[in-house]
Amino acid sequence: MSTTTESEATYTSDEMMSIAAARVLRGDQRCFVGIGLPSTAANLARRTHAPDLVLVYESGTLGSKPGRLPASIGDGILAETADAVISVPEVFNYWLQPGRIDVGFLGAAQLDRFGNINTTVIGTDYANPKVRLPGAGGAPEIAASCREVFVVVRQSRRSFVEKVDFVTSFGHGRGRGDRERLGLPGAGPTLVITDLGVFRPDPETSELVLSQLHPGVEVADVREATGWELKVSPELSSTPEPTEAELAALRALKEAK
Amino acid sequence: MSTTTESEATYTSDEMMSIAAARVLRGDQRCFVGIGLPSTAANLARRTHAPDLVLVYESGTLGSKPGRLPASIGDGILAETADAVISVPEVFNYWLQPGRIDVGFLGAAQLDRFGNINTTVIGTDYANPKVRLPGAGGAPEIAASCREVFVVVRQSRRSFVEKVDFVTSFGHGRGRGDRERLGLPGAGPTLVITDLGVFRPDPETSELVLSQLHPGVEVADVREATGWELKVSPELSSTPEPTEAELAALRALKEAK
Amino acid sequence: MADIVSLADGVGRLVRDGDTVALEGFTHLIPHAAGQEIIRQRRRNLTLVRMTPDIVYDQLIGAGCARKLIFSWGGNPGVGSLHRFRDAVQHGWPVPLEIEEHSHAGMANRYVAGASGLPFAVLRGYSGTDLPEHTDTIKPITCPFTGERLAAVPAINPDVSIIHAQRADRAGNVQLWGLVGVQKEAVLAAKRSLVTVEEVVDELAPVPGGMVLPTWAVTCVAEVPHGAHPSYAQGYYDRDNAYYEYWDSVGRNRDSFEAWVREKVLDMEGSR
Amino acid sequence: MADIVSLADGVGRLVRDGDTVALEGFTHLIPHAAGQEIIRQRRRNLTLVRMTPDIVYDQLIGAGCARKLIFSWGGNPGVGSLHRFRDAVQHGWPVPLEIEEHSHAGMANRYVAGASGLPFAVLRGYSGTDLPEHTDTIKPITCPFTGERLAAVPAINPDVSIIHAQRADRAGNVQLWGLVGVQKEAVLAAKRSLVTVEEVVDELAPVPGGMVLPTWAVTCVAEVPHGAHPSYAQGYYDRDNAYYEYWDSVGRNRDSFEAWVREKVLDMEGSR
Repeated sequence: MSTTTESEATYTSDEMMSIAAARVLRGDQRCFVGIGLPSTAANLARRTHAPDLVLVYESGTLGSKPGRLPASIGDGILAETADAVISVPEVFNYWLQPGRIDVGFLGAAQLDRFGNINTTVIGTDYANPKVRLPGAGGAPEIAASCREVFVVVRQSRRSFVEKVDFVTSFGHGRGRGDRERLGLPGAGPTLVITDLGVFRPDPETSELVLSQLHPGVEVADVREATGWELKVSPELSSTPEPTEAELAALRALKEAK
Repeated sequence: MSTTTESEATYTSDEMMSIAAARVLRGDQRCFVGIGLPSTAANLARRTHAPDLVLVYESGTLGSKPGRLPASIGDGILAETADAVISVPEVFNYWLQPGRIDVGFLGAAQLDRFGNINTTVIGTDYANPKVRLPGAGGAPEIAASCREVFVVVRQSRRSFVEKVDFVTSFGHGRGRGDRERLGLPGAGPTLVITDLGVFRPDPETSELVLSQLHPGVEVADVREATGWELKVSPELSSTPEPTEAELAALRALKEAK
Repeated sequence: MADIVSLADGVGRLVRDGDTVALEGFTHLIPHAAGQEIIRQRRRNLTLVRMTPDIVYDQLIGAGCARKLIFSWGGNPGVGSLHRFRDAVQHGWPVPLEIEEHSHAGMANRYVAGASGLPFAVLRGYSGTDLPEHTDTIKPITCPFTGERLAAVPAINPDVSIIHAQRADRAGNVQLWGLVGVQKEAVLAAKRSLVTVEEVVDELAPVPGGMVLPTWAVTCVAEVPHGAHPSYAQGYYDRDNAYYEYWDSVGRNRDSFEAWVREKVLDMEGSR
Repeated sequence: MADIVSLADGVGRLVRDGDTVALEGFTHLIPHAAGQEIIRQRRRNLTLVRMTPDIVYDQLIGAGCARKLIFSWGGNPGVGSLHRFRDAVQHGWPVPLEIEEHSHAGMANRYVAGASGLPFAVLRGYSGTDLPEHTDTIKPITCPFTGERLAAVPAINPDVSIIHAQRADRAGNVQLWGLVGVQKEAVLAAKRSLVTVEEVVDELAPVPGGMVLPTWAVTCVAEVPHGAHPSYAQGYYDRDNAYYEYWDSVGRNRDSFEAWVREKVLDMEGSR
């Protein structure tokens, strides 16, 4: 999906999504980075307003500073530019599990009303799925152990569903208090960034609520692309347009080899 | 204790002990080396008949090849000459615990009739010991997990006792079958080398039996230095005298800085 | 002491029909050549274990070598789906594929337990997810000191583990560096192991970030230059990102896949 | 991000009366200077944790800083006994010392659990020994898959861990190499940490066998050249074996020890 707004700068909705996602990261944070959209956003943040952001990849790198987008989660550039390279068991046991990471930045195939994530199967019969997806990877424990979780996902009725077919990574369960009941240390998904806007859990119910609209997007567009009866925050705001600097940094990152 | 035999070569009983202990190691073995007498014996074996003997130290070295006797279990020379240097948790978890080490070579403050080792306290009141010894170190799990255990100890009525005051490292318990009942994977102490002779567990009872006398030592001398009613193997043999080459290698090892 | 053998001899000696086989290498040093040799030797009914069954296992699964897959993430990294894996799970082609599915944290800890000679590992994992409902190798365990509930997973102890490394010396000591993933654990957890290496050298000069697996912890070493391609070997060659795209087109259809297996694997018999 | 501080400030800020304090360094990189600074600042009622309480803890115990010791081997390596430790255990001098005694394998795993955010660790340990009878932090645990019985030990999570390393950069990233013992685990298990280093440098050049602790995993770094003496710092200075012999003569008697503390520690106030 590629749209153009009326503003002077021409950019795609994917670019808006990556830029909006990058903006939510701060330089004093440690971010556990999933590959794909999260990695683009985290690297963009490092190239723009958050040069000190610490990137942690599950392939075993602490503090990677890649000069281009890694092609995979284990791209050699992640190891070559890291402060420390460690084994995969150590990443999960010594660094993720004890809650040392501020932000877990995840993607999703399906995301539901309470921020639960599915990357396992489409269809409710696990043994005979409609579509077999890649599976869990590091996500279940990232979603459990990071202080908070940001999700970046392209939004549609297929991806934004009332209830995920399979809970690969626990968000807010069926509502407020479910994480506490399970003893999960982190706050779970506190931000969901899509190509249409930004969602936050309602503090009372933990249901995802539209809190920010990207330029040129209407609430009706978002409802159209949401598989549940969407609630809109009374303080709905607008995402500032991408700056020239943000767009230039994003495009340079994607073009660099 | 320093004695001289009638043979031409002049050597101490400690030298005989170290040489007898070195002789029992083979080049195709991996040996977990305790510091002190075991380390002297294992390094002597590498310098004489068993150059391929793999030395593992609990400080985290696999395949150390020190050119002199290490002054402690973490002497820098052990790391500098090792095939691999690893963390202390890894030594115990990945290398000792799964039974990868053929021989555990231990010392003892007290050793009893069934090869149980005490390096914790002298006296039977743990809270108010007569003598507080250093404690367990790596020995309990070395004694449990190595395929077999060799013990090298200076023999006296104080060190060779009917029953140790404290079981720091399990030998054969109170007799045959006790190791199996505990599910211990290794064979336990199969050889005890002292400054007087060599002892092996009786295959029926697991009681330590005198099987070999060092030159110039009489059975009566050994009985005198044993705190239980000593049994002597019907196949009692004599330890061959140290060769000139063995003595030269041992002395060179001790003198090298 | 490890034996230095050819790749064909190493696979022939160590991998048997019905074995549980782990090929590890986390994005780096993936033992692709060894995987293709297993296809070439027509092994069957394997239980394949791997955290990230990417192209290397798509090939083995498509070639019908596997009856079961134990894994935590099955995709073509940076590209998309594994079509042979999906076809096997969704349609049982060419043979049905049983799956046992974990998270990375769970799989990593299963290897750690295997390498440590323990029957299980403990982690904070799987809470609130649907995985324990479908995977019976995830069980609760209670801390005997605090009463807290955690997850337990059983050790993985493959019959044979295969990894790729940069170098070995002539005695069979293996050296690898860069991202080391879970390779040490995979080798130490296994009953037998095969390490393919870029080269066998006289001496292993120390390398920052390097690790050495002593020869006595490895069964066989085979010199297989470029043996990780299309994955990469730090210090030797880069990842062939175009191949990962190419694989998407090969793997997408049964026909194109079968043509590939015939031409690029089976007909290459004896070429190593 | 770690703060770069003086040794006196680091100890002053991080070590409080009654704390559980771990000084680690397995024969190599033992943080002796930091130990003496704790004596100089007259900390009391500490629970000291250390696998090998050698000279560094003999000094702290003799100076009356400790009420409890958690350990696995207490001796003067290569020399003999720790006289101050023995005097405290056998005669309660200068204050009674409670002990909690483990094996190395148990202590190492307690640190691993602490570093991993787990409440306990599992090992094959202590079987048939008298340790579990006297140490209530050893309990049995049953494998939920095989039914096998193993030992469980609780995590160690010190209030503060102190280690010595070769170098740090100006951002507070710490680099150490050679025997690395259980130092990483000790730091990661602790609520706060102090790393003394031989030198603070502009850039940490990679070193074979080296490990880096990122600045955000450390609380304070203090430059303390020769801070491991009489232990050693690989690449900087050798072990002072004569000092270990000398310590035997100092520690043997209360008088000689007290003279040593006065002259070599307390009167050196502000010298760092």
